[in-house]
Amino acid sequence: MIQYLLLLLPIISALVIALSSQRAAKWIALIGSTAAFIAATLFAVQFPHWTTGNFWPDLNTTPILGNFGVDLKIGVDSVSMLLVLLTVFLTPLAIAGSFSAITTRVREYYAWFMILQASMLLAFMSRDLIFFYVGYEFTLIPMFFLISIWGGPMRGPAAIKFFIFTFLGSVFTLTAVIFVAVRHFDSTGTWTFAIADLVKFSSTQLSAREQFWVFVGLMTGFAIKTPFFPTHAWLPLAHDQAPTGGSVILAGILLKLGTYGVFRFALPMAPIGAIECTTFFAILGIIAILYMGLVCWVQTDIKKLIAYSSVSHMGFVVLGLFALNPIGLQGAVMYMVNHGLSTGALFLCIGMIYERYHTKDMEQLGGLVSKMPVWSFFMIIFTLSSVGLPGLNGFVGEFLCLMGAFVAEHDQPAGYPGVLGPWYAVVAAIGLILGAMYLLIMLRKIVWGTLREPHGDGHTEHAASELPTDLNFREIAILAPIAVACLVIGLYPKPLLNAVEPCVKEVLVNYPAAIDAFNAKRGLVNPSAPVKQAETAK
Amino acid sequence: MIPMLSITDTHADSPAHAVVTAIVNAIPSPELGWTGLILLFPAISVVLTGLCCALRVKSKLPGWITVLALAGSFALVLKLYFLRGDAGAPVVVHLWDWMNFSWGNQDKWHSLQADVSVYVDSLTLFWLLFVTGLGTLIAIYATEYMEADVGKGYARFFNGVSIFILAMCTLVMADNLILMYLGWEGVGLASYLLIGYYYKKPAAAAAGQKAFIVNRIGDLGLAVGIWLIWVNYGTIEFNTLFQVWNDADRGVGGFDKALIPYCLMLGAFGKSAQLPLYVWLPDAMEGPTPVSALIHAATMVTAGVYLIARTYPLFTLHPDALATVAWVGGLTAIFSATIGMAQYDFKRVFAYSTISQLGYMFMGLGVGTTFGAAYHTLTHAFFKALLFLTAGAIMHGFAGQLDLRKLSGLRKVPGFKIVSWTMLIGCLWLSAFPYSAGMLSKDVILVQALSGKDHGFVWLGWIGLITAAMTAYYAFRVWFRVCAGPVFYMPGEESHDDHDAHHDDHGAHADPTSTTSHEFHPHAPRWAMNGVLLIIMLGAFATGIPGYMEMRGESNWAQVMMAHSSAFAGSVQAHVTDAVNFGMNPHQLVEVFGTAASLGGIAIAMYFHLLQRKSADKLRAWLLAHNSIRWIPVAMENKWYVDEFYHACVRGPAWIAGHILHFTDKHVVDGLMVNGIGRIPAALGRLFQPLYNGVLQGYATTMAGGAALVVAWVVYRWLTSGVGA
Amino acid sequence: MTHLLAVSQYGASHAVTITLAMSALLFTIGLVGFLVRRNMILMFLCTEIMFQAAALAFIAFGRMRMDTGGQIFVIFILTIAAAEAALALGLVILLFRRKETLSSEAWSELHE
Amino acid sequence: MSSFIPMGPKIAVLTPEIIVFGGSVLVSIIGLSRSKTLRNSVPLLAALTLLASLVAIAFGYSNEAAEQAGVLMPHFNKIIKTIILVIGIGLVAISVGHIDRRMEDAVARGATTFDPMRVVRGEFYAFMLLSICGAMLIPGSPDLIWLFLALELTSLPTYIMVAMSRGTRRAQEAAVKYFFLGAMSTAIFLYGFALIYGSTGSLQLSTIREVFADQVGRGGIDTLGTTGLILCILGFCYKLAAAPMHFYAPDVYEGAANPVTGFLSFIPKIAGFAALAVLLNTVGWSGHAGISETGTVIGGLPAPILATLWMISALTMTLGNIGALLQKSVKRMLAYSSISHSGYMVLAIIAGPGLGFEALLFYLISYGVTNLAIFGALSGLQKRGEDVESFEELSGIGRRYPGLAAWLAIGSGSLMGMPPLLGFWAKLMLFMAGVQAGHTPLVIIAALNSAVSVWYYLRLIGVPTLSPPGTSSEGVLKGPSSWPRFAGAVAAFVVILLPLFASRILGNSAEFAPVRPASSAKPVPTTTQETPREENAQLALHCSPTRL
Repeated sequence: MIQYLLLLLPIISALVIALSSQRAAKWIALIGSTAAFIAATLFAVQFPHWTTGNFWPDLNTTPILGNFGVDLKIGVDSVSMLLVLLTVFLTPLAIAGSFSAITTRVREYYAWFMILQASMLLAFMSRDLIFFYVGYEFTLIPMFFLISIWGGPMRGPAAIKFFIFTFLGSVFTLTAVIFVAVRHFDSTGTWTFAIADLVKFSSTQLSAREQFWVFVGLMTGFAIKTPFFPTHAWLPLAHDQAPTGGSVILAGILLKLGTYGVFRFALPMAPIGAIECTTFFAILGIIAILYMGLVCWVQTDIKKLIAYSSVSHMGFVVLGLFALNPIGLQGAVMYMVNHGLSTGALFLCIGMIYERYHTKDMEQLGGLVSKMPVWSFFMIIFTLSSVGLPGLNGFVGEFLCLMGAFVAEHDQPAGYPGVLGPWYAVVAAIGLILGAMYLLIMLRKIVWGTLREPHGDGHTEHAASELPTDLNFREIAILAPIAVACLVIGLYPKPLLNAVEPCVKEVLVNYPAAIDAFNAKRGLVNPSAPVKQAETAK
Repeated sequence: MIPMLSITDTHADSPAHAVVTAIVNAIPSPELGWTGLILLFPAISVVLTGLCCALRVKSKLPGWITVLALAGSFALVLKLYFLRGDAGAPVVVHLWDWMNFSWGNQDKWHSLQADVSVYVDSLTLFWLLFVTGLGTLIAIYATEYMEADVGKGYARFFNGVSIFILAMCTLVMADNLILMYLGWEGVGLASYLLIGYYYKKPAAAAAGQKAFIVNRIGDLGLAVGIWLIWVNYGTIEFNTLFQVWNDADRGVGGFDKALIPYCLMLGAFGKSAQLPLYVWLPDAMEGPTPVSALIHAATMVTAGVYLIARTYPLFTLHPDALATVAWVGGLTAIFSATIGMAQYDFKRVFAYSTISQLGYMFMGLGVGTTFGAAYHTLTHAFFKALLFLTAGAIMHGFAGQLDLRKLSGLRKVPGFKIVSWTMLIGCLWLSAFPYSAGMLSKDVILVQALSGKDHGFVWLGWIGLITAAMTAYYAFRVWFRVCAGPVFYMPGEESHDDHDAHHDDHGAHADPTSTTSHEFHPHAPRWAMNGVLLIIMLGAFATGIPGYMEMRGESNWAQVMMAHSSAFAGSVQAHVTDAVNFGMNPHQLVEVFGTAASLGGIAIAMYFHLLQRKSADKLRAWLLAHNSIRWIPVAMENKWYVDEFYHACVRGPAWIAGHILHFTDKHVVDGLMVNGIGRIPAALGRLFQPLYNGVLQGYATTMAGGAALVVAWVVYRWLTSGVGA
Repeated sequence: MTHLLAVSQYGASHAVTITLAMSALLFTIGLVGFLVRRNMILMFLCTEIMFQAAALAFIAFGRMRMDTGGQIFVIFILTIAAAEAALALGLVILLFRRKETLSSEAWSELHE
Repeated sequence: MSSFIPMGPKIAVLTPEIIVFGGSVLVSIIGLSRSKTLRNSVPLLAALTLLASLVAIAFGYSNEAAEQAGVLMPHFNKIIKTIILVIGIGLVAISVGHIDRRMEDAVARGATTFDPMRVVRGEFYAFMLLSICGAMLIPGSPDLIWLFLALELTSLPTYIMVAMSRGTRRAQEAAVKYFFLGAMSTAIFLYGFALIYGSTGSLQLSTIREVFADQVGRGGIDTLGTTGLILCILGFCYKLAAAPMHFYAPDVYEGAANPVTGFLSFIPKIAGFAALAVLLNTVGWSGHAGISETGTVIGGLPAPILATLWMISALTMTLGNIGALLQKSVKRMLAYSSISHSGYMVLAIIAGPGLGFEALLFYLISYGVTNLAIFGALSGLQKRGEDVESFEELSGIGRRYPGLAAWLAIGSGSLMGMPPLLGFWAKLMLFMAGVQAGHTPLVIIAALNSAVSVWYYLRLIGVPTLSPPGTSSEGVLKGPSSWPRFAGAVAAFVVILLPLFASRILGNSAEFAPVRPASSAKPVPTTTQETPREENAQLALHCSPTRL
């Protein structure tokens, strides 16, 4: 039962907040989310099985639609656990980051925040596809309110667009899931939505055509959520308009739901379909990297810049995922975690600036290092992490994603042949340059140079009175843990890599043979392929 | 094959256990395990200076912390050197696991092993010696140079320096390519932070950014090189890599393999400011001068040379790879020399001369003498550091004045004696004055080039000789202008003392040009700066020793160190042949023409810049007056418009593309596609809206009609499919 | 019509066929009338015609099948028709009181 | 042909309906009472009647007895009746305080005296109960006459309810439209009945089923029967508010008073679906419909029927959703939404017994409860004694009445299929049923449609909670009675909490016997391969382990 505690904590906090006073709300939220963090950390330490890729040992189930195999099964393996830890780590920080920014409808804000956390945790911890979907989808509701109540001037359209587009995608995902479950029922006679069963069934029993459509269906939802290149239109607006805390969660965790879905469901469930689409999605990833890199370059709004950069960064994840080899997948998982940390922190930094100057326009801000050295320090650290500077966390994922794509050739002797190849990685790696370019330009404009502040302090009277020129203790206490995490992961990612490894192997279990067969069809024979796989291709 | 000493780790299971293991491994082992401490000292310095920064320490404490840490590293390096000697076996010390994971087993291609491990062979030691040694000296120099910033940017500066030394040591001590990449980018970061040290100057901020971005282009090459190496050899650890290369895979390979040297080359060219990617280095002079001396002259920019020397065996994978290196080096040398001849900012002159000298080093690598390249790196590190530090002392004394037309006769200005004379040594060494260390190292390269048989290396040798003459000219152009001649000086536009004040915000200060030399009192360097200058000068003399030994055909430590490292392993080290030009063998040729070039260059400089200063202007005017040749000075003074070229051809189109794509994103992807799709349902709804007109008969008709349509459809399906009733 | 005639495998007489045709015709008349007339009373009568067309069909089929069910059904149809008539007339009177017109077009306030 | 069934057991099975009928009589009399207390107890009485009927079902209904009494789908019958009664109680609750509102006000103020000729409360609840009674009779219909009468019993009172729900011209216009178009649709399915009778020669549904099975065995249902079935389906579409017979719905829903709209969007719909199930039971879902996407032969409705329903389903959900996008009136929007939900549910009908019917029932429960939450909230508000109808009037009422805004939001979330609310599980079941029946394309259309629907449901969530209060929402106050709001609250909680007990509910409905095997138990004739059909039979067994 202990695993439910993690889910219940935020829900209970939300209820308590809803019944509490406006003043106490934020503290209750902070305590609740910190408790969730402590609980998750304790679980992580107490049940270290996740590091070896196993789930929590006592996989209890609570049947909901029992006769249709929909059971509330909670458990984590290492990838889930990493994302759970990311969630519980970022949420208290995002809550603390909202203390001074949220002045209206305070209770509602924090209550929604806690509900958001619960639903994200559900999505990451569920071992049942339907409950994954429940968590995945329900995040929309709190996020919708967070954006449309406490967002910027364009909050209405932003929230609606965000909601409708992600909903539109996820109905396809749901249909694909149902399709697999029904086919499972057709051939075995039992209903189940357990991830392990469906993955096993789908990857081995479905025909190539079915797998293709299942994959397309699943990806439609995940691609919009992630977002992949042409489906990213909701993202800049939503990120830009969301309140700081919302942006942090949106960029830090919600986007990971999409890539987590790809990793956990789309790839393992439909290997043949995935292989057929690999080139397509990899190219989308590359387009995202380059296209968004260029778009970022011409942004004048910091928050929009970071928002667009998220799309670009997610391109790396996509590339890593579709490398379909351990290096790429490891990289993708690392990138998910690291992007959550660094982009989340960047949004927090921007929020702190916005609270002081009420502008996010880079043309109006400049040279802040001379006024806010502490803030600038953090900003530089997180930007560099985002740039992918080795030694900070961003590098690990980025390098591995690209390397994964690079080595994903048909004759790769590593036992994991791939469909992509060096050219994909080389073209995508131009994104490294673009990333450095737009992020450093941002730094140059707002951190370095001569001090520029928005004209007329008329806007700043509410906030300026409360907040000191540079960061206060609370704000430092928010950013410092993330900075430490960035550095630690950057210098010692080994435990994470070790933990993720079994998961990655599990995802890839059906791939080498299928890829060899696929490549053989294209006339690319893998000399080191085992002989037996001619028939497994069918 | 290569004996190694490896302290292997136990593979960690739990995070906590892993941390403990890492710490245990970092503790010096009875043998050479303490090698890792070379990295630890700068790391401690980074932390401590960072703390000083946070606590706003208002003393020179951070400076001395750095100096101590660097000196500690240097002492360890020396100890290591004396313990191991010139030709010791590589030392591998595992510190902790980094990006290390495997699938299947730990074999090649089945794992990616990039740990934080130290790999020290003689090549590493060679670099470490001057990196830590010069680092320490320059740090001492900087404690005085930066004293105006105490309490402001002082700690930040030394933090940057510590980061740099840490990253540079990581770079040269890395046991694998990815860790090397960490160091590679780390020095880039330090460079970025230090170039932008005077962050209020937009030019400084822009220069730092430019350095980072241009370097990133090179880094891209390095990254691709790393991936290619992994694809082809299944490992990125130097030890294993060289073993594989030695055992089985020697020589030219397929396309994949042939690309490796070119990718690595790109990285090296970026970091070492070679031809297509050199543009960042001149701008990098915006940084404080000790930084220019340490990073942008002596150490960091030689990382490219180090990279090629380190992976030298791989450069045999394509027959033209080394030739490309040589030619790029040679062309860079002469190209940047032409620009150096026409610059008025003497720090920039030195910057171009750095690029040019780096070109020599690459030429050396390319024509097959890694010893020459490494030796030139060493000599260059000393004399160029010396030049920059003297330049720094002058800037320090004259409020940032860098224009060689506005300073003259400094050797007679009180307090600037040591500066002037050490600068003279630097200039002599730079202009390859006969039997100076600069000449000795350059000669090794040129002799090798002139004795080359293919790839037109002979021509390269001649280019080298011509460049030598140009080098001598611009080096002494600076010295004769600044240190010789009548005493005259104008202070610079900004005294870097008060860069934190808002001096350029309101124009409250008087026009700087109106500040005459009468009101201005030069600020003479004190013991730290002068002492460091003298020590480095001595060092510059000392660097000649291996050259003399080499000249006399004796084996010397530099030669031995190169020969026992990967820079030699199985390489194509050619021997000097007896090719004859003008009746002379290459040795004689270089001796004669080199001397002539050096002395000729100095003589011309003396004429134009000491004896007849007016005639320089006249020559310029004459050149400008003739349309057919006026492009020469214009182009040289404008650096051949390379920046503009990049701006127009690379940055511009990309920037326009960015705008176009942004527009597309907003109006086509979002506006047309997404919103368009979003509008479809409502538009369809509007299409059907007239049917709900509120009239009873209308509804009845529509219903009946709709029913009829459904029936019609069913009948149609029925007729066409034939299935069913 | 050919399809209708095809059912005569059960031995339907010509009379049945004609009755069925009559029923179809009646239904069509009712439907068309319902669609084209604006007077609410007439419209209601048209629905009654459609009802009776169905009733006629029931009788015809009952005859064809020699089954009494059809005729029983007709009684219920008549009952329901009567109930509907009562309802319709009540409604029409209510509306007439309101607007002094029987035209259905007068009642098109609710629309898009 | 028709087996003789003694009267006694039949009446015993009909006890619930008889109770409701008796209640309607009682209510109509008490409504005329001069005693205010008695008058006010009318809704309570109606609700108690329904409760009594519910008790009668819970304790007095057995599947065996019903089967003895000639009910073709006994368990389905029971569940449908239960749903109707439970939701019916809610519908009674949300209509409290609406009828005769002005009259009662005037009496209370002393402006007028009570005049039994001018009050309609008694009749209103009587009609409500009658209509519910009619709907309850449908799923157990043994023959066409019964079905016809039950359908008419369901619809005729609703015409009057619309007219009397409020005295406005709009209500009368709605009534006239509803009535005339309803009469037309009745004529259409009546003619369909006639054709079915002509094709099979019987009014007994069991006999019809046998004859149809026989016809299928000889190559397919004949033209007459097919035409009759299609006409019936089209006629029933009117009750479902399904395309192409849905055009009346927006106007009528808008014109009627809020509680009546709530009634109209549920009772006729469930009646229509029950009728459709009863009718289609005669042709069965085990015929052959064609080749599924996955290449296996799937059983299903006869091809023309399937084609009709497929088209109706796709059209209905699409037209409903795109229509709803443009509305300014909440009620019109809800009308279109109701249309689109009919479209989804037709999908369940297509999927057939087993999973399909379970999905249908679950969806009906979900839709009914959710509807109660929304209409409860709407009926709980008033503006100068009138119904609240437009989005503008709801703008920002969440500030003053957070509860009502929450019920609206929860209801909307459930209707759009937002997990973990009830509507999501219903839709999940529905999609599962659709996919299992091999209609993945239709499921995809449905999925797309539910994505489209998000737009307008979001408005219903957003306008009360997020928009600033406007001029037209200022006068909006709580209604005179708190029962509608209470019913809405209960329904909203059910929407949230019921999923936790979904297992139990579905566990029950899984037992219902959808189709009784034809007495002669003929093997289903095959025109294609044998083996897949065998699998298919296996499949059916899996669907309903206990019921065959």
